[in-house]
Amino acid sequence: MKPGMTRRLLACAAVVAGLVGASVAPAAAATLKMAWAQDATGLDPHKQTAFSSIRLLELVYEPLVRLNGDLKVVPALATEWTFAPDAKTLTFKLDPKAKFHNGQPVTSADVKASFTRILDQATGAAARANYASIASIDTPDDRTVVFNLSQPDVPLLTAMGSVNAAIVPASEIAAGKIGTAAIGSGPFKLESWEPNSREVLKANSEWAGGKVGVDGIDIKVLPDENAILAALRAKQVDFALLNDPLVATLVPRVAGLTLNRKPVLSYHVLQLNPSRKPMTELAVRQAISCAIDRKDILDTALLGEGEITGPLTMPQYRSDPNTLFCYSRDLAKARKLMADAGYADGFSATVIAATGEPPTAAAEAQVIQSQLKDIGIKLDIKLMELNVYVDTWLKGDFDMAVALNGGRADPYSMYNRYWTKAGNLQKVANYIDDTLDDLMQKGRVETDPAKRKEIFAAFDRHLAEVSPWIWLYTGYAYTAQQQNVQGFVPTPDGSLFGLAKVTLK
Amino acid sequence: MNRFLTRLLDHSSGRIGGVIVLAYILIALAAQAGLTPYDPLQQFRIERLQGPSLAHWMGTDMFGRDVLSRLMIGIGQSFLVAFSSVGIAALAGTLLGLTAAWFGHLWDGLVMRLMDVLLAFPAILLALLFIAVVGPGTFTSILAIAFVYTPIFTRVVRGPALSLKARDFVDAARTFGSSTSYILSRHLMLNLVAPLTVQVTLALAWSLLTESGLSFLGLGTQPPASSLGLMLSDSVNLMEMAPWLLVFPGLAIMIGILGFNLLGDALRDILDPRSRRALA
Amino acid sequence: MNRLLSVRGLKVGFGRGNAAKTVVHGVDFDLEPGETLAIVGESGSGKSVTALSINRLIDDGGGRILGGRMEFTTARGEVIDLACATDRRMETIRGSEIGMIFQEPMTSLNPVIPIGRQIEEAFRLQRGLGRAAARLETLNALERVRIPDAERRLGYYPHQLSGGMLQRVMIAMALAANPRLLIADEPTTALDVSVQAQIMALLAELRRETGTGMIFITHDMGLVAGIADRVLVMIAGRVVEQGRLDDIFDRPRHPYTQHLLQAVPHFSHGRKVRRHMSPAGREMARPALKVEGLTVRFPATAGLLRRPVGAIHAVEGIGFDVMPGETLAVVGESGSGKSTTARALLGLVKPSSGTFSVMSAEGLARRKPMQMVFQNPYASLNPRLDVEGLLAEPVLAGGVRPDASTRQRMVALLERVGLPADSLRRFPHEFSGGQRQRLCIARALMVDPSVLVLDEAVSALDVSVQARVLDLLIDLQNELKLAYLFVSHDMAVVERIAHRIAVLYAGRIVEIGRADAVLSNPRHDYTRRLIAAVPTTERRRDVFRLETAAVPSLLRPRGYEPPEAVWQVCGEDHQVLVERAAAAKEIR
Amino acid sequence: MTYLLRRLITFPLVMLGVSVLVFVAIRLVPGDSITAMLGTEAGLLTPEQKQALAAYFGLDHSWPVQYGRWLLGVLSADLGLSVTYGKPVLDVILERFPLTLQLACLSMLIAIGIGLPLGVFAATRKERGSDLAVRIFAMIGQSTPSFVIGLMIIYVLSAGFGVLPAMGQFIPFSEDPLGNLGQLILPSLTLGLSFTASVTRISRSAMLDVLSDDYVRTARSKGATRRRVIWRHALPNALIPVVTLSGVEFGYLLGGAVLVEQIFALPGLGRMVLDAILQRDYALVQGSVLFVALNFMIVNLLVDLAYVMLDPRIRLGGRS
Repeated sequence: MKPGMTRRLLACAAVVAGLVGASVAPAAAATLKMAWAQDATGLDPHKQTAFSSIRLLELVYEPLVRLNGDLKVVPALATEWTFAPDAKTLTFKLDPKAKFHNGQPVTSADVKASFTRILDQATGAAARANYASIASIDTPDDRTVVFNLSQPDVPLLTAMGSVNAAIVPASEIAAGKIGTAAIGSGPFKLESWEPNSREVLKANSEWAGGKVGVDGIDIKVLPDENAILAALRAKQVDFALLNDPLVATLVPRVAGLTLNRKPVLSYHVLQLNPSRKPMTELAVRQAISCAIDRKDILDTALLGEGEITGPLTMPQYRSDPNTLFCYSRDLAKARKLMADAGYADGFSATVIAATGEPPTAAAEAQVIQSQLKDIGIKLDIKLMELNVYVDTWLKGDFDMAVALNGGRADPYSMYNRYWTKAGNLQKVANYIDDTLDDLMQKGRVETDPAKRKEIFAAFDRHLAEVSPWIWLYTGYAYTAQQQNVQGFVPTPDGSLFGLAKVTLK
Repeated sequence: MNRFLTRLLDHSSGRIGGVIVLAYILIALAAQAGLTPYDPLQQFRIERLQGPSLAHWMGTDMFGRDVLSRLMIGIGQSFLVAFSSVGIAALAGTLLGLTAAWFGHLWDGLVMRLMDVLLAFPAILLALLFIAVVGPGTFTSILAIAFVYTPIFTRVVRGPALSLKARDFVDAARTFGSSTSYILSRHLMLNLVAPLTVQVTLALAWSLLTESGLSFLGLGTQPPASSLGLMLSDSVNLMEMAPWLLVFPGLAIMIGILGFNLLGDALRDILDPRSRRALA
Repeated sequence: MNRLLSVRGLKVGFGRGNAAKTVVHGVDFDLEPGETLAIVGESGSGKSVTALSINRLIDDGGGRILGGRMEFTTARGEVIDLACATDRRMETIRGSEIGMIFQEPMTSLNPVIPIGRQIEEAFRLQRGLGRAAARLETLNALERVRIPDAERRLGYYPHQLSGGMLQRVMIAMALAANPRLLIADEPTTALDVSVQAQIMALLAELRRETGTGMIFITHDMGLVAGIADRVLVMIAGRVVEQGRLDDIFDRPRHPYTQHLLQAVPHFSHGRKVRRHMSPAGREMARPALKVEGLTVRFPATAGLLRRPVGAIHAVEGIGFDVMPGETLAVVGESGSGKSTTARALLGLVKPSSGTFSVMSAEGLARRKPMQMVFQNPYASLNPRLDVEGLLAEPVLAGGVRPDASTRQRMVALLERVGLPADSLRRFPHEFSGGQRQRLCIARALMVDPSVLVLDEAVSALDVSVQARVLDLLIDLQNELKLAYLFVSHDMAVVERIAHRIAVLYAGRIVEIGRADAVLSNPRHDYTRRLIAAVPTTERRRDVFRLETAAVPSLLRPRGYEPPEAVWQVCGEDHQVLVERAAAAKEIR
Repeated sequence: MTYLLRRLITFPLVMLGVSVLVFVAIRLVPGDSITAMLGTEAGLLTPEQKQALAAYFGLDHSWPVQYGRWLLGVLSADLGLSVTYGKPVLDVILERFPLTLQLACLSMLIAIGIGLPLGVFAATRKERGSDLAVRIFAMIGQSTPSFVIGLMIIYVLSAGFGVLPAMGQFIPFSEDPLGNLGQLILPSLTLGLSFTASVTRISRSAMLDVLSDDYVRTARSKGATRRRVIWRHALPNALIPVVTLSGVEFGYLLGGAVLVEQIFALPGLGRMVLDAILQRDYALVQGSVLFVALNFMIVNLLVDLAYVMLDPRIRLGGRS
């Protein structure tokens, strides 16, 4: 290339760079610029259950109580609460300072109206199942709400900490505007929302929870996580949510970027379908459990980004994985179990997984496939678009499924849907076990934390041993931030509520 | 046939394109026959994400699988998708275009409006919807790509078929009382081979691209099988950690498409009577 | 030195390296100012290449001048060697000193630019005129080439004008800068005979007026006789004979020139017609083909909803019969309906009314007793089938599986039409035009027809080849007692082969009868005009009359039925259509 | 002109076909709006709740009834309500469309602006070095998947220079012309590269064809220079296939350059349709596909119009 040519090319590049650079306009100093890959799918806090929606709604709406970084129940709209000893009445005192974004105070009438809405079948709130034990609601005064329960329900309190139990203005409910306008009482007001593109949040100066650290949050939806990383590099965003460990692990390599990782409640699991042969055989399921090398999957598919876990993933209830059945790979035992069950030559099965949800699903399936090959099980991987997967999953129409299932702060709320006889998702789990049902019911009634812990430890052990599913590990919730972002506290439920206290330097 | 081959070999881009395509086909066949350095599915998980070395010429992927072996198998897979989808589309398109041109009137209108409907659908959406309905996989992406290309082939065939229909030798055949099927197969089809061949090679290049695009969206070939597009999309997030995972399949796609394009250009030069006149 | 052009040892080749091929091997000639030189030759003789070499357009076509000199005297008296002038120099010579008109006026004008602008360009480029001045000049030029209504036609696009009009436009363009030399490369070959006559007349007149020297390239000796001062005959890139017109025509020395003048069909007003069948014999025999009231109309539609507005009466009430062993020539110009007639008989278009019947020699209607040979032997043979496949098709179409006897018949027929017996495995592109037409004839004869429809069957062939194919056709007719329906526009060819002639004009037969009668004593006005327009070697330096009669529109309103035809008999087997006006007069 | 009008008549017919196809196809995809919103939590719904949600999403009727209602709405320019956006479908589409339109226009500008001169240039230097160079460029441009180019550009810019076009939100040209161009120039380049390559190739071969036509020789015989012949005489004729190609490509681009929009995080129409499919926003999918189809056909009509402008043979019909 001639020198003149080079100069001209450079000049062109400079023009392009100038154009590109010019577009990175400095935003208002105290507005947090944020990016995530998946956007909320709706604004109705009672109906939206997807993580992507909840993360947004938590900044706008508030429930009565909230879970802190250690999953302890802490005040939100309610300043105090009491459980009757028989665990059949739950009383809340509301924060007198609490106000909705429209200026109205939050009263017990709003609480009653909100829960009435959740419990109304016509609303179609999926979270209703968690609050089904509420028989009636009394409002002795503006500040007091009394929930009368049809049966003892200790996990209810923790369940109240979900944004799915957010308190919305009774007037908005009456006007039928929930889901179209977001009037909550949370730290931020939703100023505009362009789904799958951007949202603008403004700090709520009248928030009862204290002063919000930033003037607002400007959220962009960048569907490709590489683009998020690039945007971080180019300082287009201050703060970002990341999903894919392959991308997240690159963050610390970039000067000036910090990666926050927090082990989460949701768990990666290989779901077996115990109603399908030969997974009906306990020995076969156990053999699979023994043949799986959880560390190996974690290291390969997630680059080691996670923690091996049993069924219970919350810190208070978690047991040492090494005490659980076959948590270190034992091929000899696995082969023997297979032989005992009459499947010495193995068998063929299909494992389903969703494309991109989690991003590691396909990789996990491939490692599992390779591991199970060692005991003669021939796995076919069937990747499905997420909704197709969910549809199939809900019908229980699979041999095995690679899944990332959501966790909850309370073991009962987390698992009653699968492992109690009346569980809503019994047909997904396809496994009925008296011991498990028994332990679950005990845990629901027991109010003493120490005893609850014992009950659920037994549950944990038994579940791992009968192996209807093969629990693998929990991953991390990742957020990445520039140096100027300070004070973010991540929580195991992946909540971004900590943004309320973040400041920009 | 021999004359044709000589002319192809005399044509510089035909020579290069032919060599590339032939090499790819040989690689694909060799891989099918098991002549890969390693089992492409074997996961050497302790050797994960290693760069190119003597043991693994193109390095290893995140499962410790040999990239070269997977590339070889992947070429076969991509070619399978490309050839089958284009084959189906060419067949369906030829049938529709030929009959539309020949019978005309209502049938022509019906077929062409239907093709308009398909063409008016954005191609990638058509493929997306199709795959969403049937579920992803090799066979589905073959059908999806075929689905997208059928209207294009229909148009490509209908035009020349219409002008062939008006040619004297077709008139001559009609004066002999030759049957419609005879005229369609011997007079029209035989003369459509040239434009079709050109279109087919170009469509092959396109479908290689489409296959990689579909795989990038997670809708193409399913793991652990490998195709060039899938290898590319799998490695996108590892781009910085393991660039060789992106570079080799990327190059393989580029060269493959280049091969088809060169071959297509050469065939156009050789088979197109217009350019032949220019040469004479 | 006042010679206009002096060419010495001109050698022209195409391609480079191994593929290099010389096509003109040393041509010499001189041209005086105002003189017309005719270069005569058949396709491949190098005549067009020679012409294109003079203004060096051969460079654009991939050719190269390999040697020789071409000394050209410009208007200012400079002498330049065109063989080695630079491209820039040539650009000032082309158009201003040397104008050129081409064979195909339809494709030689830019389809997307109005003709006015194309002519204007010539004025602006060569005479540096401004837009308004160029426009004025253009108008003058169009009037000079007798384009009526010139002002309006300036905005026309080429496709809106007929071939004759376009060739006038080309001439106007070529003469824009009053060049000293005009090269005309087969300027009338693509045109109808009466249009050809007009163009020739125009060229002659303009030459007289402007004193332009002209190189006229043609294959037609008849045209040469009309216009040339001197003649140069070429074969395969070499000059075989050149000299003054009269010397060449009266005392041709080279055998090829002799052949061109004698063996090739030239029109001679019915003096060379074939021996006729006696009228008595005609009445005795049963006609092989009998056509009555054949009418073909194409619906014409207009507007959004394709509202029918009437019909194109392409063929209107045609009737004739052809005896076994007899040739009926159907003559007419483009648009006269002669091809439509042929196509209707073969079932390629559906007649609106009328009947026809075909009888074989034995009086039995066979499955396919009528076969057709098309005009263009290049287009009527499927290029992807070998000869065996081509010849087998009529047999297959008859529902017979080709067997050994079919193959024998193929070989015999190939031999009969004069093709090598080993042709079966070869493909059409391996044959010359004449051979292909022989192949077409063999194909038509495969199923033993009694009637052969020959649609301009020799028009696309070189003149000397034409003669041989005509001889073959005549031999075959005598041998097999075939009835020919010979459709043609070429009076010279018709004179050679026809026993009887039907003249078609605007979809109707206007005159029909014995060939000698029709040709020597044409009675219908149109027939007379047509025959007058045919160039012959007998009329030297004859100036054609300039006239511009347009073919009437064939579009008729809905429900229009033409009046009954009234025939006037004017001799033994010779009748002529009485035109309506005349007929009305007679009845009165 | 009648030809164009006749084309217009087939519009509704094709649109009807498109509407039926998209309506049926999106409903054949397993998983519905409810599972799309709730994910696995949908399993917790009671039958009554399910019914309530089905009514909310408008899924509580048989397909023909749903289709009929939707079609009636469409006829009165009401494409229905998007459940994810909570807005009329038409509003959502019109919000997203400007970006895609601009992206497509810029890509086309780049493609024609670079491809056409390059193609013409190569044609006039057939078989020479520069022709070869152009052809190799065109080949490589056509052979590289656009997402690879896009990813490379993003990586090089962000890792190498720490700059990046503004992502995530569309900066309208009217508000910030420089910012708008800065945002769209790279995606347009990415998108336009293969388009440029095609235009180069098509214009080269069209030019070669035209240059061997008789009227080019005529123009030369008039004394026109090579340049004049190429630009004045040959180009208008060579443009016809280029227009065809551009029309088809432009139509596709309007349908959304999904991959490029995804990579550069641009909220365009293509990504919106993709999201709508994933979120089973039936009304939005139907509405936007219909919209895209309409665009495609309008572009085709424009191409026909361009033919008419370019080619008097179509404009004026046969001989007058």
